[in-house]
Amino acid sequence: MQNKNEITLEKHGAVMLLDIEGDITAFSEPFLNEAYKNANDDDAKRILLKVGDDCYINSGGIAVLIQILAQTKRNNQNIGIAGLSEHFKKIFNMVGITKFASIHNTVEDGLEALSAG
Amino acid sequence: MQNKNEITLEKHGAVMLLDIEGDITAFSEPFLNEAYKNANDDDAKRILLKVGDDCYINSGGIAVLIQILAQTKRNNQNIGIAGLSEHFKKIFNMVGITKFASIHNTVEDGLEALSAG
Amino acid sequence: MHTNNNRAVEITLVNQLGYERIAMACSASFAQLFGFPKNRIEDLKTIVSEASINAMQHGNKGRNDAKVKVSLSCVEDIINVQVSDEGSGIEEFPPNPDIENIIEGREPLIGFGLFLIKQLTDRVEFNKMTGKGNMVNMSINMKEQV
Amino acid sequence: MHTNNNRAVEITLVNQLGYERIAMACSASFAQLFGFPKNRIEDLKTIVSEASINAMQHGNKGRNDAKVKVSLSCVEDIINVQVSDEGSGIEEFPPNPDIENIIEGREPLIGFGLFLIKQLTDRVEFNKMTGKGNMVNMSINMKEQV
Ligand SMILES: Nc1ncnc2c1ncn2[C@@H]1O[C@H](COP(=O)(O)OP(=O)(O)O)[C@@H](O)[C@H]1O
Ligand SMILES: Nc1ncnc2c1ncn2[C@@H]1O[C@H](COP(=O)(O)OP(=O)(O)O)[C@@H](O)[C@H]1O
Repeated sequence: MQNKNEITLEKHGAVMLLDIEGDITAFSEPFLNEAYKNANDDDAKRILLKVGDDCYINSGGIAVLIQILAQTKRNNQNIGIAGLSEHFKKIFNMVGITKFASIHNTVEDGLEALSAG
Repeated sequence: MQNKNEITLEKHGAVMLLDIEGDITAFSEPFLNEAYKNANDDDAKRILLKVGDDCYINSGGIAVLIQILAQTKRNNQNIGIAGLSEHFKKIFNMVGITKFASIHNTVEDGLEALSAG
Repeated sequence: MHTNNNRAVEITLVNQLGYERIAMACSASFAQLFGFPKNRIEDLKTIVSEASINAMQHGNKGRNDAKVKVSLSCVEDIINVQVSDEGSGIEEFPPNPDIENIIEGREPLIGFGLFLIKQLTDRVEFNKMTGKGNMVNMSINMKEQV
Repeated sequence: MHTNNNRAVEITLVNQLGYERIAMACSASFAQLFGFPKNRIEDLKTIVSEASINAMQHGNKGRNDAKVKVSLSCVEDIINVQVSDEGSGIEEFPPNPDIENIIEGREPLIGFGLFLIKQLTDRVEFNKMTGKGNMVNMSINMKEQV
């Protein structure tokens, strides 16, 4: 079962990029929390999540992401998401995630916007 | 149902390229026969079949192809196939199609080999 | 489980998270056969996924001897998909989730599955009871209704 | 049709050419869940396709009220797939096709389906009879045997 994620952290100037490999489901919770904790240990104020445009995201994964968004809000962090397919852009908009995270077509766009913001 | 093929004929010097869109199954018989007839009307002596590397080929399609190969053999035509995935290269080899048609990775390779041959 | 012979495709899955992907792949392939466009196939995959996960977790309550059944048919550019479990249906429908309330901790983090199903289907009936348990009956049109 | 509760996934298809693609997509997704490599997934898709087409054409003789059942399980890196129809099995096994003879018109153009099944499986049993008809029982290992 492909129930794990590989998440690579990469510092790009003031932005911490979390490059997430794999699907985003309830199983992603420990992996995303660990990566977010590591970003915090590095005192990241601007975070960009990168997902694969062919990854599978379900409501369990959406819940995990919202938990992260609740924390970034409390911690006054700026967070963006890059790489979503058109379908999941639509869904993230429906669910309201776009009120708490900016959506970017590419990692480059996201890094640029977050660096400026 | 995707039970049809679009086959485009293109003359490349001495070689007639039959670019086959769609899956190769028993349903392909009229489309392939028609395209082969058109190639013959043009007096083609060297024929390159191009298939999509993600197309679905089943034993019904293999039978249709073998019928074409029987005719190219009788008509002293030189025939090649380009674009097959690794899986279907293996299968065409298992079945013995490679004894009657040359297999090429790309259309360019196929055109070059058939032009020379 | 009740067998309806007019259904074009029926899939029975073990009650294990992850297997919803198989129902998704099956549904996508089915929709492709009928020439559905990519965006509608994505919608179909999501509703099948969410309904199957709910069937596994809430309907069958995680019991590993239970089954989830997904059945598909297509009539006149409309795909109908039914997802059945061995439970007794939704007892209380949660309100649509309000993300601002959730983020502020004023509302529990639930209800996204049903919300997505309601948003992405063109027609949906919950809590249809069959001989063997609960079923959700969903339809999706080839063309998105605006 | 006989229901074996140990099967992880069961798919029932209408008896119509083209629907074998749904069983293929389902099998591919199943094999992915278990981490099968791409080449073995392609082999699995081909054997499922060929066995399903044979079930539709020869087993169910094209009858459109008949069904084809495909069931999948995975134990220790081996996927087992059973394809059932409502017929009475293969009456006479054709020899492996000899393409030179076929091209020269000395042999009929048949036998490729069974040939591919025999070549691509690691184990196969034809003509297993069930309560409802004929079944072909095929296994494929995660790693190709050399
Ligand atoms: N198939 C089902 N059987 C019984 N109850 C269900 C079923 N599907 C959903 N529910 C109920 O509806 C609630 C909301 O479901 P959903 O929107 O998917 O969110 P979540 O799964 O996060 O709770 C569930 O918590 C459950 O109580
Ligand atoms: N499920 C089946 N039920 C009955 N007969 C079958 C079945 N599968 C195959 N056969 C028999 O075996 C023969 C060879 O099958 P196959 O190798 O697939 O080639 P083809 O379908 O081209 O005849 C068929 O012609 C048929 O007589």
